[in-house]
Amino acid sequence: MGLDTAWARAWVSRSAEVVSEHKTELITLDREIGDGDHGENLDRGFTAVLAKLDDLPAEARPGDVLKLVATTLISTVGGASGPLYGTAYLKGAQAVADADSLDADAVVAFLTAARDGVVLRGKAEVGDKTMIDAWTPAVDAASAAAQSGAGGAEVLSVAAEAAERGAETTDALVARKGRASYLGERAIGHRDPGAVSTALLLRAAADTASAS
Amino acid sequence: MGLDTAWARAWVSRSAEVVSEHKTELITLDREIGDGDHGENLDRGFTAVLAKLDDLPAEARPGDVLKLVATTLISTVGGASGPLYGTAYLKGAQAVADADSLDADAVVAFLTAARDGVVLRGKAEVGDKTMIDAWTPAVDAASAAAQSGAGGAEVLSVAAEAAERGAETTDALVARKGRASYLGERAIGHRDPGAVSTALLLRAAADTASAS
Amino acid sequence: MKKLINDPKDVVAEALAGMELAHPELVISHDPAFIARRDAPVQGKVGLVSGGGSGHEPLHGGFVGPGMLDAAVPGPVFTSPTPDPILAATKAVDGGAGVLHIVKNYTGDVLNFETAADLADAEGIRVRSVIVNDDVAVKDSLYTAGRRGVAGTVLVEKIAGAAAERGDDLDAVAAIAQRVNDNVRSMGVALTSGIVPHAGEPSFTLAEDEIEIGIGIHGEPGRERISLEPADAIVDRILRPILEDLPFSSGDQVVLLVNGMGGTPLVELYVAFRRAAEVLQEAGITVARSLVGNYTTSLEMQGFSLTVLKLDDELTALYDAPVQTAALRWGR
Amino acid sequence: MKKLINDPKDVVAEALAGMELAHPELVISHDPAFIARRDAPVQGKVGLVSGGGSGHEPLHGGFVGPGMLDAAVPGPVFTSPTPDPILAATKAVDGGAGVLHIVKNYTGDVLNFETAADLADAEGIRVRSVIVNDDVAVKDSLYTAGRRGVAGTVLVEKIAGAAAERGDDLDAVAAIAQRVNDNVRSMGVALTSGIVPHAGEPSFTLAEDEIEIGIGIHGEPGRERISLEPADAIVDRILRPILEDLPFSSGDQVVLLVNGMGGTPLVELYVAFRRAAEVLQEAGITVARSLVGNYTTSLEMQGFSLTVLKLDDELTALYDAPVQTAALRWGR
Ligand SMILES: Nc1ncnc2c1ncn2[C@@H]1O[C@H](COP(=O)(O)OP(=O)(O)O)[C@@H](O)[C@H]1O
Ligand SMILES: Nc1ncnc2c1ncn2[C@@H]1O[C@H](COP(=O)(O)OP(=O)(O)O)[C@@H](O)[C@H]1O
Ligand SMILES: [Mg+2]
Ligand SMILES: [Mg+2]
Ligand SMILES: [Mg+2]
Ligand SMILES: [Mg+2]
Repeated sequence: MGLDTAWARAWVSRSAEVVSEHKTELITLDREIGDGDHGENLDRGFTAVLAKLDDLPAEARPGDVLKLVATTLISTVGGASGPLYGTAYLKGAQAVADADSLDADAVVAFLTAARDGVVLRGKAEVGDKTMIDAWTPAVDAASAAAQSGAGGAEVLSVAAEAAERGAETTDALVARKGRASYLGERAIGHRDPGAVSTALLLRAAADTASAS
Repeated sequence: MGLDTAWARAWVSRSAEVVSEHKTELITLDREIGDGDHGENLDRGFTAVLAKLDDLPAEARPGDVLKLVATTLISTVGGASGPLYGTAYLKGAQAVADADSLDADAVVAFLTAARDGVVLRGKAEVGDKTMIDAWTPAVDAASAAAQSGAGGAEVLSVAAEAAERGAETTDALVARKGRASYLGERAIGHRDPGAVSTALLLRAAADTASAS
Repeated sequence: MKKLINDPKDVVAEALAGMELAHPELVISHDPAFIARRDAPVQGKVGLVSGGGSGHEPLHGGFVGPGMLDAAVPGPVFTSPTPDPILAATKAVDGGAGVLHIVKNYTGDVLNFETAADLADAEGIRVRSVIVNDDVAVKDSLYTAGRRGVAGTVLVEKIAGAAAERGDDLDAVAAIAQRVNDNVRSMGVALTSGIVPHAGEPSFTLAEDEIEIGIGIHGEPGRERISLEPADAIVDRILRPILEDLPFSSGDQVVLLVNGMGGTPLVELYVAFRRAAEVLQEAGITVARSLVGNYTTSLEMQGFSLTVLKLDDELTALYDAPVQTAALRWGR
Repeated sequence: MKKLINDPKDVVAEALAGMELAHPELVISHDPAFIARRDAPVQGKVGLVSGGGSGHEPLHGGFVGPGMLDAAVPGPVFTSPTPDPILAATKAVDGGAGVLHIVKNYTGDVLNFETAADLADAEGIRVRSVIVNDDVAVKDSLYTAGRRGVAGTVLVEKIAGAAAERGDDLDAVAAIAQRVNDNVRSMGVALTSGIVPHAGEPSFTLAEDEIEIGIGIHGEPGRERISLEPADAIVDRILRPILEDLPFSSGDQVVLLVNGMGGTPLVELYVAFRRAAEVLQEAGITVARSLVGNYTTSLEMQGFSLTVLKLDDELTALYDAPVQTAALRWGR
């Protein structure tokens, strides 16, 4: 079995679990440098996605699952992260729309399109202390791994690892996008909640991929 | 020298001093069962009276001094005590308008008219926990003393003594007039600020009378 | 104490100066202090004067203008003004048809307005007074200074103002004001206390989970101190004594005023309005007119009051008549 | 936390229900949640939609009505609404002349309105957006999410609303809204923090003698935290950056808005207004129009903001044009 629709469904289920498990942590991170709702927002979103998953037809492709995630997050999350994650999944889904199953190149295409979607909407660069600080290292590591011949699951694992490292790098940064940017130097020493949730979601992707 | 205009002026000066000395005490009493402004109100009033005292013509009678106190208190004190004390001095002044000097009967007439003025405006009875609980015992004691032949200064001294005892009786009472009435049983154990200020003013009258 | 003030003793004078700069349609007299309509006195119209201690804004100054008050007399914070400014305001707005004093039932207010009325009378101005006492929280009014005047005052001022504007004579305007008072009932609740500037500390203290049911607008004690409850339960608790008092009955048309005490967010007042309107509906009472907002405040107190006025056709028409003041405007 | 609510998660829905009962002149859609003029869509008129997190009332729902907004979209407290209700409101008010979105500059609001605009566009409705960013407290806007939209939003909504009402086309209304934004500057100060219902604790904490200069309306940090000062000193401190920013100059005519953050008594707002007006006068700037009150709040936060809008003849005429909403009414 490859990274097919069953995997995509499994990823969504695992994402909902992970977000719920880390809800309080994400809220706390967001309270420190934002407005304390990031965990609440994502949890509301993924709970809604989960509820809609059963409505998908049996013949749905991975891209259809990802598109459902996109539209549901957009219409339920609100705040900054709703449209950003929504666009990420939407653009990523479009990049793999025709695939019945994702190979390493498709995974890279998905991640790249997702990251580009976030940048398109949010205009953040690496170093701005946003979720981009997790997404971009993940994309870079994934494409390097794919080029050296890794399979889809391994590419996701490398991406998750890079996203986690990327999230850690936000500790030292002053924010230049999002609410944390008003804090100036006071944001230093705190981890960006969106970067942390990005790493959690990619880790969920990798875990479900290696179990497939 | 009897209770002439010089005495009336001395009484006013002493009243201003006494009110200022006891301002904080009156505020504290009023804070406990009212709104904490009684000392402030009276101090503002007697300061204004003092400032106007010099404008009185040399030929002014005691009644003219007392009328000046009345109109000035009315126009500067505000709250409940302004019109009440104002009416007291106004009616009292009218009762002794023709006298160049107050004998014992005139003192009784002054006190009676003053007390009746307060009742006319405020409609309180003895036992309602108001300044009437000081005024009425003072009137009663004064007229008894005058009937037994006491002089004006002695009558005032007896009145002050009775007002002080009267103020003390308010400790045990539930209020039925003024702001303290909303407290119900919670007013018990607190002394009425207006009864205390009445006793202070009558004591000032007695002290300056015996020094005249 | 954190307040946006300079010297506590200057608060009222400086706020008046601010009103003067902000509202060119008003005339401000600084000493004696009162606020009047620019076109006062309106010849042939009954003049309406209200006033009382400051700290309840927009009451009364925010209700001066066509269709409502001709003048408002602000005393020091929570302290009745003396008769002098009341007299001055009365003279300033007398257009020959006499003047109605609208007075909240507090001993200080009543006595100072009474004295001013006597003095105006001595100067040949006819004055009538209506005492507003809509607060049902005060139960045994025979054994107290009587029911307090609270947010119902706004409705008395609005409706009497409309009666004066349409040309009613002094007795008729006074009768309308009295009819509003007879048909309006209010009760309030405090979540926190306000702070009088010159006192510098809260007027009373409530524990972190306590609220005072039946609070007065100067922080006077109410009926009971209870633990914080959901908004709906609080609304039910203060609406019942209001409805039982008049009594209101099925088929009545009412004005429902949900009045903020100063420090409660508008979003919460609407939550309370919702419940109060629902309860009235269930009782067969039609909420014909609604007001939600800070109209009779107690400085920064958190809390609210409910006011219900039973309408008849005439009161409804007068309520609907145009009004143009800083804090209440409609029609025209 | 003492709040007049039931379940924190129901606050916005219950307040909407309250608005529906209190304001028959509005239409309330509950799911998706938005507030619209009863007569929407007005054929041939540009529709105006604004919205954002709740907790800033009367912004935006209190400004729906003739002469101002056609619809307002309330998100959860302090959280942007999603595109769905924004889209629904946009469709509900499109009278064929297109719709203007007035959006406060917060990443969440901007992105969700952007998405809604895209979706509306896909359905054949022309949408233009104006981002309001009047808060001068944010200094280095290149290195932040940019200046925040605060109380100046009220003036953008009022004046653009008047332009739409007089029949301007979409581009013209958008240009007027943009011109207001270009000429309006604000800055605020907090004495205390508000409490978000679902958070249950203050958004930030200030010591008993501290104030935050340059506060955002969600409690975002400002320029500095200083010791409490007299009102005049605070006004001077926040008025200077406003005046320097545009810059305003002698001879200018302005609107001066003294906006309460929710928990500051009106009497204190007038004290602040007095000082601000005096300082402007001394600088040769004429306060041609004034607003004092709670217009863009932050729940029960104590504090205030100053907003100054430089007028020209057209903006003045549009400002003066009739407006009939729950929280702003004049003319007609
Ligand atoms: N312009 C942006 N580009 C990329 N990510 C952003 C941007 N603005 C905010 N974010 C991300 O969004 C996260 C906050 O999301 P959330 O708390 O759900 O929304 P809000 O800030 O509206 O409350 C931040 O931690 C950050 O990672
Ligand atoms: N109806 C009344 N009759 C007599 N005295 C009264 C009455 N009401 C109040 N008082 C007196 O006035 C005093 C309070 O005066 P003050 O604090 O100056 O006025 P206010 O109550 O308006 O703040 C009370 O202590 C009481 O003695
Ligand atoms: Mg957040
Ligand atoms: Mg007192
Ligand atoms: Mg008092
Ligand atoms: Mg948020």
